[in-house]
Amino acid sequence: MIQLRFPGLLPYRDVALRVVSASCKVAGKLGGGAHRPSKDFADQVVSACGEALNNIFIHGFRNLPPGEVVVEIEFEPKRLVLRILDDGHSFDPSLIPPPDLDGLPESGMGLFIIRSFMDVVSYQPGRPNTLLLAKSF
Amino acid sequence: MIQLRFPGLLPYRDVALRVVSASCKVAGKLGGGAHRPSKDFADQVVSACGEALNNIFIHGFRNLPPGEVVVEIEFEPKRLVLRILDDGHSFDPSLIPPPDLDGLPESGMGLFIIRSFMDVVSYQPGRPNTLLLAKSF
Amino acid sequence: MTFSKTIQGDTIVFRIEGELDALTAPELRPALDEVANDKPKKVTLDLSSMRIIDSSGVGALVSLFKRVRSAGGDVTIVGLQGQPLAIFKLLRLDRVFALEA
Amino acid sequence: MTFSKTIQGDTIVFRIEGELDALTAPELRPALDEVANDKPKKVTLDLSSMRIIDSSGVGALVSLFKRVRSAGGDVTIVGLQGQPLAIFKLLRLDRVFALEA
Ligand SMILES: Nc1ncnc2c1ncn2[C@@H]1O[C@H](COP(=O)(O)OP(=O)(O)O)[C@@H](O)[C@H]1O
Ligand SMILES: Nc1ncnc2c1ncn2[C@@H]1O[C@H](COP(=O)(O)OP(=O)(O)O)[C@@H](O)[C@H]1O
Repeated sequence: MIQLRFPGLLPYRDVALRVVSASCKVAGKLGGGAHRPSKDFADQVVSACGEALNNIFIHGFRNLPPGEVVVEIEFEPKRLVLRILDDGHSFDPSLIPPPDLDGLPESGMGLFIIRSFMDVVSYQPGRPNTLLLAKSF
Repeated sequence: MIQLRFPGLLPYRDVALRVVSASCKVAGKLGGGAHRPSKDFADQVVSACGEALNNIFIHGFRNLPPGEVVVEIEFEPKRLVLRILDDGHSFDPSLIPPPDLDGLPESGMGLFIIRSFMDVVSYQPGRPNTLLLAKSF
Repeated sequence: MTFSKTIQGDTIVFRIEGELDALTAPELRPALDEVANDKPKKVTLDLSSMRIIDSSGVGALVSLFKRVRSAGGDVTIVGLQGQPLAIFKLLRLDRVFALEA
Repeated sequence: MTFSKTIQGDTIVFRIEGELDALTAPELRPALDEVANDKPKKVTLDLSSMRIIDSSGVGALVSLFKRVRSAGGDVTIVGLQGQPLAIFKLLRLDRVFALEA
């Protein structure tokens, strides 16, 4: 497993996403080549993870001193499992409707991107809040 | 602080170095611009950290099941402090002589690179072994 | 993220490089406002060196698009590839912007 | 890391891209052995797209250099920049290899 801990501030977004994309390449090297995540796979996982992190930085720690965020990356033989943990505000993702793309929205697309690009999206509110994301390759 | 944990295997080298170089950019963003690490600074820190990791992967875990490696990155106002922790074999860096560069060596350059590019290099054997590297910018 | 603006005939060519995300989109807003306020006939967004975009970055570009269009102008995107292309396709923006390789 | 070899007249142009490090240097060794075994008069190493090198990567290139030179040949490096340039300067290899921009 790869685990990254960092302060819940937007400038750390890039650090976390670099780890996610580099991890996808490692999975390819370790897997021996038969089954390796593609560039498209990595792009989609990075996109989803980036939106989840934005939400924690912007909504989760709104009016709070930014706490630590933890990203855990685990590769099963044909699947990536990502866990994102934070101690910010909890929310209920089931209450967030999909955006009306025809209306050309300028926000409210984050969860849609996460759900579209990942196979599994499961959120457990608590201390810490845990977002589990998984995707097969 | 940024903390990364990963298995002590060569393929994870790139993941760790991506974190180090992305962290140097974050330091620039957070610092407000007055005093920020340059590209040359990041190149030198990445070089030193890469050699230290190689040594842990290759020498530290020689004949051992590879354990977890921890990289901790902390930015003081004008200085980067890096801590690399591993549970592999310990060694005594003071016994390692500098390479004879005129002889065009093909190995034995790692510690020289680390010492040349960092201001502070301090190794504490133990469980874990702790290598502290620091460099002002 | 870095950006640059050049005028080519009746077209404003606006080039954005690197990361356009929640951190950097606010830095871009004033320059995009300026483009929109010029009420240009044609805007070309050169995204060939854009490494990554997120929903905040998309929001900034969609906002520009709406303002240029409502003033009777057109926005064309060139060079979209990699992660930004994946996001544009998912959000069906390839039907909104004129995309050119 | 990826590499390619092309012949231009009496010169072998060997291009190495990406990361040349303890992980990838062993993958390069057989191809470098082949270059050395050809006993070429001139070898040009194109490192313009090399992102990062470590002491293992340097070791592989120095080994090639020694073998080419002992067979009476020359090795020139072009395009060295960024982190690899910093390493070559530190190890004073800019005095050994002919470096060209
Ligand atoms: N980690 C979080 N903590 C608290 N609230 C959140 C979190 N993530 C999302 N939300 C809520 O869900 C809404 C929709 O999120 P999203 O689809 O990412 O779009 P946007 O962030 O642009 O509003 C947010 O506006 C916010 O109210
Ligand atoms: N983390 C480590 N654990 C055990 N031994 C080490 C470690 N790092 C370095 N050494 C010892 O120090 C020697 C010199 O290391 P270095 O200068 O990096 O060159 P090289 O790794 O090419 O031999 C190594 O050959 C090894 O014997």
